[in-house]
Amino acid sequence: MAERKLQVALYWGAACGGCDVAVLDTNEFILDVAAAADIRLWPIAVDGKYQDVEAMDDAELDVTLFNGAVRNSENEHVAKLLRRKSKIMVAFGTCAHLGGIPGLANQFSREEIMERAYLNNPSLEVGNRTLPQTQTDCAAGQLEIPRFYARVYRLADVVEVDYTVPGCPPHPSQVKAVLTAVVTGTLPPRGAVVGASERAVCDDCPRKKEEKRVARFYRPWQIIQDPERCLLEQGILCAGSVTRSGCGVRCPNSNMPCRGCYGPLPNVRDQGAKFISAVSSIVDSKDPEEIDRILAGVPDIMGYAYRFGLPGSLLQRSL
Amino acid sequence: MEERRIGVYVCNCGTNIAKMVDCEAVAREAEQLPGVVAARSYKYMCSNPGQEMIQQDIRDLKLDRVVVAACSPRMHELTFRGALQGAGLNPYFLEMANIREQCSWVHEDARAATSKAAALTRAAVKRVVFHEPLEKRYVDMCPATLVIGGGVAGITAALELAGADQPVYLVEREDHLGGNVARVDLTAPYLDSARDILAERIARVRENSNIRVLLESEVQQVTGFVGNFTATIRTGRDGEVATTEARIGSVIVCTGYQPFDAARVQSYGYGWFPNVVTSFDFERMLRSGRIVTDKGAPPRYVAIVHCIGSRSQEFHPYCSRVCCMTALKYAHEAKSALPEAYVYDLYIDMHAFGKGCEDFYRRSAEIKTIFLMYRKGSAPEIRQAGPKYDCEMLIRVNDQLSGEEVDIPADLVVLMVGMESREDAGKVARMVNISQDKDGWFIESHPKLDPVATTTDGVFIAGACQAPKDITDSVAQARAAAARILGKIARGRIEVDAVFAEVDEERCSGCRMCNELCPYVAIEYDETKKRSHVISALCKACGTCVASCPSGAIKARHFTDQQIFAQIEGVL
Amino acid sequence: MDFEPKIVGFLCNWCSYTGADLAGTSRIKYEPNVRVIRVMCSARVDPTFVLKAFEQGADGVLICGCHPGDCHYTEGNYKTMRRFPLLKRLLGDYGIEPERVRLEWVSASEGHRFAEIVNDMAAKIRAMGPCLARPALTEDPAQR
Amino acid sequence: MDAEARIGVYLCRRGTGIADAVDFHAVAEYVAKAHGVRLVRDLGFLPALDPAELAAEIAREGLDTVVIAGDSPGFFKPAFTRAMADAGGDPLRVRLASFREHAAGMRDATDRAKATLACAVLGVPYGLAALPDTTSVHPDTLIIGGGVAGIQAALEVAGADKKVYLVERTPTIGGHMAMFDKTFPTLDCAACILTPKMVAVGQHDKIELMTCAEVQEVTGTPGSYRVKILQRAKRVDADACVACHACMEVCPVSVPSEFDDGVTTRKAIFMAFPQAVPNAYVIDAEHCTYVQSDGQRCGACLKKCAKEAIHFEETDRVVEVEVGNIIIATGYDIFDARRIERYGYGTYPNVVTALEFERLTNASGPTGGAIVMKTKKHNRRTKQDEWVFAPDGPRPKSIAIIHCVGSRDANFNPYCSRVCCMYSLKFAHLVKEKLPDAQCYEYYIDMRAFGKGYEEFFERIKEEGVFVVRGRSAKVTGSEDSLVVRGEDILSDKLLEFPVDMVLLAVGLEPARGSEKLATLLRIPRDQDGWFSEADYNTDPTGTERGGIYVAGVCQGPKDIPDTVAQAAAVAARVLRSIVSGRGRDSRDSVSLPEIERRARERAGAST
Amino acid sequence: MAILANPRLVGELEHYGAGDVVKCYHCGNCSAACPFSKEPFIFPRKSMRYLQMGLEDKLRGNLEPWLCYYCGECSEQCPREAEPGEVMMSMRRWLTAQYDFTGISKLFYKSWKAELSAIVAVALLTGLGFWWWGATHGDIRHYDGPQAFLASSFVHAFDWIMGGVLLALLLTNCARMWWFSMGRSRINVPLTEYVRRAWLLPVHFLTQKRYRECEKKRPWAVHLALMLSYVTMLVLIMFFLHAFQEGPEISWPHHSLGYLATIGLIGASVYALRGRIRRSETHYKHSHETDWIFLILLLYVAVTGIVQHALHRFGAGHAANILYLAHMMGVVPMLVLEVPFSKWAHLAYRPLAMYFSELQGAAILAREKSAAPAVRARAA
Repeated sequence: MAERKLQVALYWGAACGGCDVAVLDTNEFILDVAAAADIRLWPIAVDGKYQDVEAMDDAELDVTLFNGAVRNSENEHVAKLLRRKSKIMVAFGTCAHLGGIPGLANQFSREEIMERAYLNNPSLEVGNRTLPQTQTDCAAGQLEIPRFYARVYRLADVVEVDYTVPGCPPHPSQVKAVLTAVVTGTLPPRGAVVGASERAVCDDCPRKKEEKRVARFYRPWQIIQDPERCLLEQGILCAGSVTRSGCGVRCPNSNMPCRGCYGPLPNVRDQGAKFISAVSSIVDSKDPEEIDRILAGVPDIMGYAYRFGLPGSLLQRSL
Repeated sequence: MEERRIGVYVCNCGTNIAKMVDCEAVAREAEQLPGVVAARSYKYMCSNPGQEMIQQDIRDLKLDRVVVAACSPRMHELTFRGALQGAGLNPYFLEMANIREQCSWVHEDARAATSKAAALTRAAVKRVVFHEPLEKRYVDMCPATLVIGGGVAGITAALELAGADQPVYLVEREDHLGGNVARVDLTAPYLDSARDILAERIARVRENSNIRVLLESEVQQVTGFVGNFTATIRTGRDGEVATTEARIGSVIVCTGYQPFDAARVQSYGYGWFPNVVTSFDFERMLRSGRIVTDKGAPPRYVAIVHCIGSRSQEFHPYCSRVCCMTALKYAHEAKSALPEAYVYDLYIDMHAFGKGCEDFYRRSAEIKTIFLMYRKGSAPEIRQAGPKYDCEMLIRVNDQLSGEEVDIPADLVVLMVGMESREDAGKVARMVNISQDKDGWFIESHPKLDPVATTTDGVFIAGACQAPKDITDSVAQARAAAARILGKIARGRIEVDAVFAEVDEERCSGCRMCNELCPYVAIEYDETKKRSHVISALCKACGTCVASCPSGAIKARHFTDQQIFAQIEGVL
Repeated sequence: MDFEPKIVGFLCNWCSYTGADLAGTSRIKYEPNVRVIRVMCSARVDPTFVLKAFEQGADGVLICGCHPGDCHYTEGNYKTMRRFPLLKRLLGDYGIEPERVRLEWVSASEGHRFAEIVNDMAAKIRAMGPCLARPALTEDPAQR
Repeated sequence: MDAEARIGVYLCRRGTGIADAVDFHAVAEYVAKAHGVRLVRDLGFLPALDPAELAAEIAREGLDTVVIAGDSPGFFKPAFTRAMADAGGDPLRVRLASFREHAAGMRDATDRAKATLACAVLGVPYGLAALPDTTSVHPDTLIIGGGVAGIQAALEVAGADKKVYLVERTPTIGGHMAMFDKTFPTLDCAACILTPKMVAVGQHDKIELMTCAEVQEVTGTPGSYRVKILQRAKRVDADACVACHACMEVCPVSVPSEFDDGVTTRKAIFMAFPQAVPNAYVIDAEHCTYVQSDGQRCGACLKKCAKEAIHFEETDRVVEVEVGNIIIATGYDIFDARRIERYGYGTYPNVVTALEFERLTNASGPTGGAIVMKTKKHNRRTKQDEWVFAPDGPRPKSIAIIHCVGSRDANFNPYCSRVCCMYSLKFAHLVKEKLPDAQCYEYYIDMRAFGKGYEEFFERIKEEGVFVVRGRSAKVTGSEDSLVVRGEDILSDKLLEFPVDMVLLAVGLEPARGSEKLATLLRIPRDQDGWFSEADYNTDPTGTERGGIYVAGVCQGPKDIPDTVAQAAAVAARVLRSIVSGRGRDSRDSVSLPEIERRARERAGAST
Repeated sequence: MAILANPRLVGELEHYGAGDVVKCYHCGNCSAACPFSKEPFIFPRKSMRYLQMGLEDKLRGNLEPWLCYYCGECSEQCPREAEPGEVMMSMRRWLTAQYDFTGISKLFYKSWKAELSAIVAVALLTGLGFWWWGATHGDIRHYDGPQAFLASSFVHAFDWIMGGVLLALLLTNCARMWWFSMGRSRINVPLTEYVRRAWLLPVHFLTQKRYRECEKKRPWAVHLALMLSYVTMLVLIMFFLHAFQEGPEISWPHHSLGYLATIGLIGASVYALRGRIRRSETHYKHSHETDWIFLILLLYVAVTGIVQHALHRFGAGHAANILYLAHMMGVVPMLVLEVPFSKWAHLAYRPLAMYFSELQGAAILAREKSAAPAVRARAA
């Protein structure tokens, strides 16, 4: 095995590029990667064409780190292509894992999104009514651009995923961990989440946890928080308890509540549902009106519950 | 997952189910489900042959899971669990589909009912796949009992337990024992002295070293679980307050009733007319030997009005059960103390149902009590009599027996106030975790076959706190409660249900979300391990913590997410 | 064929399930649209169950518990009560009409009430038509 | 004891049976000698007393305490209390010495009366002074009667790991409740709640169930009774029998079914009902051709039984057991409606009793629960026309339910049977449920809907459109297929003559046959109506005069199911109490008069 | 307007024998059991209710007690042993007292001693008066003829005077009865109806036909025999006294009737007395003092009458005269005291009540028919 260099592809679907940055954030480790592996596809850093990939034998690639969600036909096409060419398909980062921030678009229909982006956007030139078309005839012939799907999918919705590396973006240490595991052949059983904890962020969170009773919810900027005490107990909607740890408690350590990017814990099917269940359970009132009043302090419930995972939720999208 | 071998049994319940549900079709449909190796329908699944059929199949077909589609699991789940156990299968490998109470009995469209029954059965099959073997556990039974309320029921229960040499804490709020019976002079229908009855029992209570009587005391808190409760009892009034911590195994709630407030019924003018009194006011008069009007003269006309606050749309719909006989007792007593007086008795239906009661009713008539029957809902009206009458008041009543509206003279009107649940019954209910019905009475575990137990293990109810009751019925109930407790004491240990919640410490992140949610304080947080865990004996398996655990680290045994998901899939 | 809604009912063991049983023992008739899943307490009803039901094709979900103050587990139903507003809002955001999810208090003595609730809910949902959550999930990949 | 006490003793009679058993003259002489007694007056049979006269006498004699003694002294108490208050005395110092309470059925009623009076004079509760001594207790218990009371008591006692013998006269336990369809007011099905309990009894390893058995002789003393039980031959081995019905199918004998109250027939080899416990066939020797012919004829079942469970050679045998406690739970029989000719029961086929109707409405009954009228069928065997309930029989269009049949009636049973009102309402509901168009009339005197949820049930029945007629109907006239019920509707002031298709007689309850014999056997008293007398109405509704013998359920007086169950459990408390503590109580008559006197004096001394 | 209840009425009626009325718990069995109880007169329960409650006016205007013949069916079935039959009987006594304006009737019913004293007084007065007249106007040894001790002309004159007084008393009482039951009541019966149905009066009087509707026929037969005997005898004496006084040969057309009547009187009164002593039938179970007095008096009069007659026919004129005195000492009190003031008054009241009730019933039913079809619909 040692003679043959590892064949690696990195690809981004509907993504912000943060995951790729996270790979680069491994700093000099990337050189070790380069030494140990051939990076066969990495659109952000390496020139490469789809034809090259198509030309590969099936399973020629050892591993593909696929970040980003599946938003359009190109994403799906490439995902399927890479799946065919790879021995191991890794959903890399929250977008691939659960849909991520792009997944929030699942609250809206394709038409609403198009309308918002191309017709009804304050940054557009007045009067412009141009909408992207999948096929456009021009001087060069017929141009084809990918079809914009009705909703966002997780990578797992379109192809079989072998491993998942959660995080928005994954912590550089996870990137190291997963690549090391591939190189050393110490991968866990298929289907596992790699590089993250089996417990919630709270487990790693150093803040002091006591009685959980909340009589009012606050946005982080609304109060001066106690840096020692559990944010939720202070009324700040922290998703740490419903979120897999592995991030190093970066947000709470920065006095910001956890937003849940690492996704639900292994035994939890729907992160958002659990989030509202847990958070509302600790509302300190038995009076229906007061309960309503307290819970009114929770803004944008969909956004809070599924900031990183609407396509991964049970219902996946709004109707 | 290994392949399951599931048996499905569809009960016809005579025609109870079969009339509306095509049981055979339900069985045939179930047969198609994965894992199902046998599906049968039978006339009475709960009968001995029915149970034996299941047991036979378990042995012959090596079943490892059983689904019974029959009546409500509240009815026969235990029966069938017993059957499984009898065949050597873990009793929790059973799931029931309720196709009678919630299907055949409530639907009129046989096709829809059958398809619903099939869905419910399918859900049960899907669920049972995930059932886990559970074992019952045993905990110690503390022989001491806490009796809350020192009325006749409480005293009886205490004496019964103490008579078997078991320690009892008898807690009474007042400074004396006896409760409402202590306010009564004689008892119906044999006109025995209530005072004598109590004197004897109280003397026995005092002489019994097993009974610790705590007067002027209130139970503040009851924690723990069956066999192992701890009660905090606060004794004394404002000044000197002592607190007793008692370790007890059972609780009998005998908090009794409170009389209905007669002033709430406008037409009787209680509180307005000085000579309109309640039954308890009248008892006081009888006990003092001074039955007089506000003018100090013995009344010439005594009127007794039944059903004050009872059997009414406006106040309490129920019958208070004892007032009729008490009213007849008053008729006797009034005739005895005031031989010249005329006694009227205004009733709706005469509830003289107990032993000796009909005879007492007859004798009340023989001593010339004049009975008038008024209609439920049209209460008699009382007004001041003018100077031309030789009486204080006139009662206008539409007598149902003659069809005439008559005025009857009255110098003294006795209102038979009904019983209502005590104002603070809710507090007691919450303290010992029992429920109240719409009228505030404590709810028994089963109205027919378990009239003294409650849905909370180790907590019993006796006497008029469960529903209006006379002395003899209260006494019987108090003893019945004592029987339950003695039975447990005799066995020395108690079975604790195998169904409870448990924390998977491998998954618990110590977020402490659940800690405050548990009403039984069954969840303990380990500061050193930074993990929570459930004290299973305290757990009542409600599942609150399970639903809220953000990590999914708490499992409700027998109600796991997986099982319920499967069930959801099944019903749809 | 006429649309017959499927309603999943989560009933607490002590009050509502008993109440529904009472409807049965009293032979009170109601629509067969509800399929009951028994839980020990309404507080066991994880919002996930509700989403799961819609995912599986339910047209409505009914959660019944003891009346506030009556809970067999003292205050489990208050927890249900607390969870419900956010759940409703979440479902609203999902685009599921509020009439499709109901939280009702049904005591052990309210067989009639249970029947009325079921009938009312069945009628309303029947008028609304099927819930589209499941069809949306099972759409044809070609239609993406 | 107050040395200066001035006590007046008044003897009075109200004319109950107990008064006759007591020698009032002797009692008066006895009490006159008691310390502090200044006045003894025998008032005889006065209907009422004049408080003014009494007050004058109390003042004249300077009495500070009055003791009223007699068979029902309570009646005179208010008069004396008033007299005491009027005379300026302490109204609380009026004491009662009731002979009724403590003298019922005693060997020497006069001695008991004396003792009661002695205690009252000393101001000591009789119950304390006369408390029987403790005895040691055998841990086993005998329960006579396998109805719901017996079942409940058995399960309670056995649940504490104590041995129970449950003796039942018929081939199955379950009693009347097993025959019922629904129970009021919740309408849950009786069998559904009872059969699991029956199964539990049958399966319990601490309960020795003896069906077809009767108690024959009881000897011994409280805490250790030796009981001879006659175990009648069942002639079928219950363990071997699998209740396959094969034997029944070939049995040529057909007799009215007791379980269906005679509305259907059964065979000579039979099982009372499919859920019977023990779930096995028995042979009714009285009707079995084989047994009656000494094995000369028939024997068809014997040949048919594949499991060879039938043993005709089996004979009655006597089993002797020793027990510490005996619980009587023999229940009731229903009033024989034939005794009231004017209702036409036995004459008109469609005049039926409540129990027959109970079987008719029962899903396991002759019509599968359909309410039908009786139709004429020709019986080929007897060559006679018979009126039977056939499943396809015509549905009645109107049904009248007559309450208080045999109850609340000086000519029959003066007492109220307590359950008839509610079961009648239940029937009305069932009629309305099963035949919504049928008219249903309830003829009642007082609607005794007193229990938890009962009144609400009554309201519901009225809403369902049942006509409630306040007035007992007096007669049923008509012919085989048309009936007229004549009764007064008091509330509407009308004399109603309704033509109806069916009349349902709400027959009352009577002590079970044989309870007289049992009372003699156990030496416990019965009241004037034949129910077993409880030790004390208020405070000991389940005890009897004899130590270690208890009554539970209807055999003590009519009762509904919840009250029966509560009582059965209450008895279990007594039994368990004695077993757990190892101490029982001797019979009430074990304490002699001098002993009671001695203890009362001791207590009186102790209390001052 | 509500009526004021009078709790004392029950106590009052106790004197008339209605003591058991308090036991009634109004099951309605009696009204349904009674063969006469028909719309709109449903009894005896309702009457018992008026009594229990002390609705005196209602009771006073109540004709129902007169509709009852005391067959005893109600009392036998009564579950409370409230003796409705006897209560109706006592109400008849009370009503008799109410109709009587003199108050004598009330006195007699409340005190048997008063009645007995009055009888003895009247008997003595009669005896003395007749003795004086006889002694001054004739010879005790002569039964008839000019020397007759008590000539039929004299007796006849006396009869007619006494008859006139009795009739006056009875008629006023009957008028009062009419006033209580018909005149005062709000049910208006036109005069033409009174005339149209007047034939009912003699029919009921002579046939007692309603009594025959009772299930038991024997009481009716006995009662009819007694009644017819009495009337026969009364008519014979009032109009054919001379035929009786003549003799000693027997005037068969008159005497045969007289013998029959005597047999009827003696037979029926002996039967009734024996029944009351043995309490053989329900309606004999309870006996008011006035019942005894009446029966004994009746028997006495009948026996003295026939013995006197025999003596006369056998020529023992002396003895016959003495016995005649004794006979008259019975007859006069019986007629002047029993007829207007006691049990015998029902001879007039009962047929009147039948007559009135028919009128009233027709009026009530007609009114109900027009006023409340809904009520009837429900009953149907």
